[in-house]
Amino acid sequence: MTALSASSPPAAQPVPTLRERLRRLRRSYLFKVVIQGLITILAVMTLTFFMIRQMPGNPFQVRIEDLMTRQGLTYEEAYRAAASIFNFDPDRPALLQFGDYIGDLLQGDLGMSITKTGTPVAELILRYLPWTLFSIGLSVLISFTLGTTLGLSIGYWRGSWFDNVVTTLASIISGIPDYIIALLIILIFGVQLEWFKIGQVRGGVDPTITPALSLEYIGSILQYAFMPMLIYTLSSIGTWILAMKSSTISTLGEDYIAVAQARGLPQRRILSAYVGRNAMLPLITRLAINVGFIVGGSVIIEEMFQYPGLGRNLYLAITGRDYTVMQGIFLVITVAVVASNILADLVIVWLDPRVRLDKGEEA
Amino acid sequence: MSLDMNKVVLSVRDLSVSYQARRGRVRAVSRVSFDLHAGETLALIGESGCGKSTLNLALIRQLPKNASIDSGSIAYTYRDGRTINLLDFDKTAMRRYLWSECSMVFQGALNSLNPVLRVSDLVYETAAAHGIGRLEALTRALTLFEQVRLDAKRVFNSYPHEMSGGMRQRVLLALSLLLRPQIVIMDEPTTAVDILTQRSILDVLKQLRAELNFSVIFISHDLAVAAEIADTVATMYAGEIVEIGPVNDVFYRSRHAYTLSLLNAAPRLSAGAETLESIPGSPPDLIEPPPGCKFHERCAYVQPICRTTPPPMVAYDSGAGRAACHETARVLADARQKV
Amino acid sequence: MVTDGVQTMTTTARPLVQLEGIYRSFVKDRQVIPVLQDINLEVGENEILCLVGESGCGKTTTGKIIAGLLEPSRGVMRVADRPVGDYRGREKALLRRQLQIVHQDPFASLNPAHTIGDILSFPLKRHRMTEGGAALKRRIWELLTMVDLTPPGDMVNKYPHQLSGGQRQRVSIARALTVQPKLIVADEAVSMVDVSIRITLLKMLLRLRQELGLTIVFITHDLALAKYFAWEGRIAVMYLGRIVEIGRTPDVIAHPAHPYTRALLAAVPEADPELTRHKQTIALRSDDIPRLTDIPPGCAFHPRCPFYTEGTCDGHTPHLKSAPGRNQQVACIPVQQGALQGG
Amino acid sequence: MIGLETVATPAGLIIGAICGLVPLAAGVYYRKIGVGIGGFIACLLSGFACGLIGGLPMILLTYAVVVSYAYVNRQDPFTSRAALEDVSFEVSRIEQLQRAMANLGITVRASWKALTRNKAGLIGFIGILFFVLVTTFGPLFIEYDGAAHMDRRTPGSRALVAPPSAEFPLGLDWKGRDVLSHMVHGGQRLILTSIQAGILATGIAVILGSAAGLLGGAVDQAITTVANFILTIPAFPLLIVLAALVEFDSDFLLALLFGVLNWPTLMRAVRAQVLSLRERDYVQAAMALDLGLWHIISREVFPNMVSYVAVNLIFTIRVAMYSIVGLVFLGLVPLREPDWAVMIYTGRQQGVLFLPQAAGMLLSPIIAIALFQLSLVLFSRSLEEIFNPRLRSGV
Repeated sequence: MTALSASSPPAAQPVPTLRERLRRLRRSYLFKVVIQGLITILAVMTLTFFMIRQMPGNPFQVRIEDLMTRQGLTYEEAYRAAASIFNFDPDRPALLQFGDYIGDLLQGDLGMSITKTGTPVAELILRYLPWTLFSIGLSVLISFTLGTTLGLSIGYWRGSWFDNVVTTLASIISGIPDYIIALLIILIFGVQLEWFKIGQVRGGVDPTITPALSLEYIGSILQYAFMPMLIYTLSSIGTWILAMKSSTISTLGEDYIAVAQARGLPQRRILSAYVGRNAMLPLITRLAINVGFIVGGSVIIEEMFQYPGLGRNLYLAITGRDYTVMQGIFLVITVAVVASNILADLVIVWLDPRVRLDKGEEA
Repeated sequence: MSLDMNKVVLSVRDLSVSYQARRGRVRAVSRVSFDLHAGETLALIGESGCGKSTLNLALIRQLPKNASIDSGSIAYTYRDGRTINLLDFDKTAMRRYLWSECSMVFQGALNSLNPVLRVSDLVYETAAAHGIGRLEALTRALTLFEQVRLDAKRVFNSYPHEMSGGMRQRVLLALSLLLRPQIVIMDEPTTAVDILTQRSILDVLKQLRAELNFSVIFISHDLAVAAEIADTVATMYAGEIVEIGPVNDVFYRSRHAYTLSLLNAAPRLSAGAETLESIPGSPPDLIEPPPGCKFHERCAYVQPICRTTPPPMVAYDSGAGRAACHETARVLADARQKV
Repeated sequence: MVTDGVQTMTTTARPLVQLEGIYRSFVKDRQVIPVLQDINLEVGENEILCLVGESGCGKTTTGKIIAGLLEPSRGVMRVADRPVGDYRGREKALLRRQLQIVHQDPFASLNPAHTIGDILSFPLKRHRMTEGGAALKRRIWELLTMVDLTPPGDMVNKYPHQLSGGQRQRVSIARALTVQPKLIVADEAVSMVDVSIRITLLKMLLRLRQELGLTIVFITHDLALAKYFAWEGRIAVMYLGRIVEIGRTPDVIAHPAHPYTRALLAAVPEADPELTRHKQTIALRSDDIPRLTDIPPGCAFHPRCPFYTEGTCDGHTPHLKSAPGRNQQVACIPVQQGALQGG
Repeated sequence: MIGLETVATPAGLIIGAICGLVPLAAGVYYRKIGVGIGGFIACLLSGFACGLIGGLPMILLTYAVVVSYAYVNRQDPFTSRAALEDVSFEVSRIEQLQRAMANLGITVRASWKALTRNKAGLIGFIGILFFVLVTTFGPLFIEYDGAAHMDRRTPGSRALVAPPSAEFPLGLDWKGRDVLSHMVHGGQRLILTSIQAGILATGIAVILGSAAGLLGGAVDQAITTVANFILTIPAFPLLIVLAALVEFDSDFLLALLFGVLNWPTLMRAVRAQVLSLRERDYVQAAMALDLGLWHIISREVFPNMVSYVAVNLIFTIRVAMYSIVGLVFLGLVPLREPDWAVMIYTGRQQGVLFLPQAAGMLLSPIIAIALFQLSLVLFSRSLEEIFNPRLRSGV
């Protein structure tokens, strides 16, 4: 303490010292959260790295056997060939492999795909990511907006026939798993009623159309994404409706609503600035958790519709034991979850003046 | 206290309110009648569950959905002399009436303000809802904040959580006068605050009343606060007004056994060692109220007639006050003796 | 920091509980909030002590420390002349039971999942206060009768939500009595029940004190109630974590010494129109209570005090001392110097 | 798990019948014959389904219900309005037992009342009961049709799969097997595994949440960190990886794995509940009365958490079923027939998804799973009412 005060007398130094700045930085919310996030991501990477390599059915051995039987190579020859194809040395201890991996990762290199020989994982991920981001992002947006609006209205006019119908539908929908909904839609509307052609709902876009910023191309994207998006929306909207309804009802019990009504404010003002905004607050955190859940859960839906997003390719990587791709996709999903949590915190701060980011400063 | 006794602002007649509970219909307010004069402060006192809050909500027609007004009328006289029955108003008319003619100060100061809005938002939106421009609203609000002894500019840009309980209560008080209403209803405005805060609110209220001359309906369970600020006091028991009259009459010459019992149960700071008597039993069930006088089961003055016949409201002193008690004479004698 | 100038006011009876230089702070959002600072207090056997003050003054924390629900951060609490830390084993368990608390909120103080019979039988069974089922029932019957919950047989099978607020507080008191305590802390025990029922509850507490030789620490923000309840005992007025005045109730109420006590007493409305309208109030220099994280130096009341003397009040922390011409002790330097008369 | 995995046996029928005699006799004795017969049937069925493990608790419950009816009008000296001197506090052991039984019965009846009061909950309960009964007793009446039937091919058709007909109410699957038999035989394991998984996840969450909330400090810190960590990893993909890692020869292992991955959300909620309950006045009073930590956990904190935990148990069972069916759907766990999820998987694998005549084979398990999940959701509505003491005491 004495050393510090001797080196920096307060009057002589109006500019904050480096130490002071560092302390401020260390105290700031964003810094803390980003560090925590990075630690979490690192931990997830470590866990998945070693777990993935414990999975039975090593792709390296599979390829060696393949080379031996197909091309009649000896084990040594096949081994060397496979090692050069995979661009990694299976004899190297796992710990050192992990060190290499993290080293590469820090340089932005996610490694090469094992099964898709010669393709960098980063390139693959960049290829899958837009589809998932587009379909899931848009559906989450739609189902959240629509769900909270519906939930708000049935909460506000609760007890009406509209409330009863929507609540019943919402509880039914929220109770059924997404892939079951998907199967039901395909079987009932596609196969039995033949409202749409099932063959069409495979892939991300009509392969015959050249990618361009044309109406046709975008239309095709929308057409192909329609089914997965419909299912994401349907499977999550019920939860939003019910959550918003209960949040609305509890908000309606607050005194400030009664005061607002007594002040003679118009109904739309009360609904938006009073009921809506306050009822929405607890749902924001749930939204963040939901993003991670949906990205994880999209595996089945994307596989079902052969949608070329992250989920389906994660599934393919897992079944094909493509270590590096699996690792890369896990990284992306983890980053998404961490980022959406931070984003949710920021949104809450923006919406709720009571919450301050730097909690240490305010009483 | 100069009351313009000729001008009645609010006239409530035979108002009954009931609501549906699980076990049956609760008659929360029954046959309540009173007049509120211009500039008068009327204190409604009673214990929890006596119907004072329900009455309050009925006066601004903000009753919950399971409640309904069964009978009666609420006549309001505008400044220009027009008189209307509030119960005839539709939603839009009621919305326009609220706050510009009759505003409210609620009990929970923290919960009465929307946590996500600034005080300035509250001012502007209230003004906008009643067709008052922003500039006009701003000047009025700043003047009022000064009058309630707040740091006007700072408070104007604050969020509720940045203010103390006393400040919030004063903001609400100022806000209630923003549209210059004739009536302000105050529901336990000093119950949840500390003694010194209560003192400053009472002082501010007295001063504002003198300057702006509005009428107040003051709802409280606290006899002392009522004694301090009320011109007229009404005691409520089991949904009925059992006694109403000038403050000195009610406090010194109580004519209803319940009023006197309440007074006998209230400790006084200046009285030295005192013997207090509380009222035995608990308030009656309002789903199946007892026959006769609703207070008879707990009353020290009970007579056979009290158990069977509801006492009529009897006016005294040429209509200055009224009480509904079979044993007025004995109660009055005891009250006089006490003073 | 127990300063040498501290004197604790001795009570006439043998002291049951003594607090010596008690400090207590809480940490919230990485900030230390000093709730109690240098509390010195004695509670005599069979005495009534009333702690009054506004919210945040530390009266509840003091009550919890006396009831053994909180440990002081610093300072010593003695029971029957022995520091609490010296009690071990069975003695400690016994001590634990001798100090009981009755909470404010009748709706929160009883577990909604249990019947009244259960609530009373748990401590009786746990501490083997009775032998066998019949004795247990007899004891429950007695306890319920003791707190005027009659007929007891109707009460045992009821759930808390089936009782009124006043009845619940009676159950709380009966529950505290199951373990035969010596001291009960009544933390705002009647502030949430109706005016008409309060007095019955207070009278019952006074009667139990007589019958069972209880010591009662009564915590309230209502001065009139404090005056009524503790007329035979003492009142301690607290402000921002310190006791600013303590003495026999009639002395404190009729001749308050500390400016804060004077302001409080002057601010209380009375249920008497003529009296309350002509009461002389004391104008404070500020209406805002400082935050506990930001307690003013010197006398914590000095930024609001109408009798503020520059140099004295903001420079020196006053300690409880007897003042000239006063029967009570007061923590105000001008009063101690005899500068402020009247009150 | 023995009790859960036992299938209906004739021996169980005898056990059930013997057990049922107790409430029947009580019913006759207390002149509540109708209730006695109801108790007899209940004991018979549950004994039939689970042997002694189902029979004994059912005796207790149904006997208690019969006794409680008789007990209500009984004159109890303690609850009378007599004066202290006139009351005899002495009660015999038998009388004590009787009273305990009556209290249990009153609780059961009140729960039943709470259940029937909420219509949605009752529908959910009936739905669950339906599936449990069908999958438990169905196998006794419908034989499992496991072998391929080339002979059932309808003339002119290329596949064996067939839509519902009079002979096969739910149609034939891709090997020409009776779908109904697969439905009846293929649900029990899925339901039981889901319940096990749900119970494990809830159990872990409650234990860790209570520990974190009550003990605080380092324990709290550690548990919360681990929970946050698990929450960050997407559960389902992780389950896929782990499914490849662990060879699922036992259903219990699958359930355990699910439990290990799915406790954090509920744990956080339980921890928050415990933290808030710990500050309640009645818990403080229990501390002042020195009632002990165990009493505080089991009698003060837990009863007020039960409804919350029960609702979450139902929710977790749903998620477990979702995950298990999902794993089967992707072909990531060893497939064992008969099983609803395997029916969907093979249906899709065999390319009959787009055959209109395969509707019976695919829709049956899909609708069954959807309905079962729906029943769970609806039933959870009632749970809150059943566990709320306010409503429970209102007999």
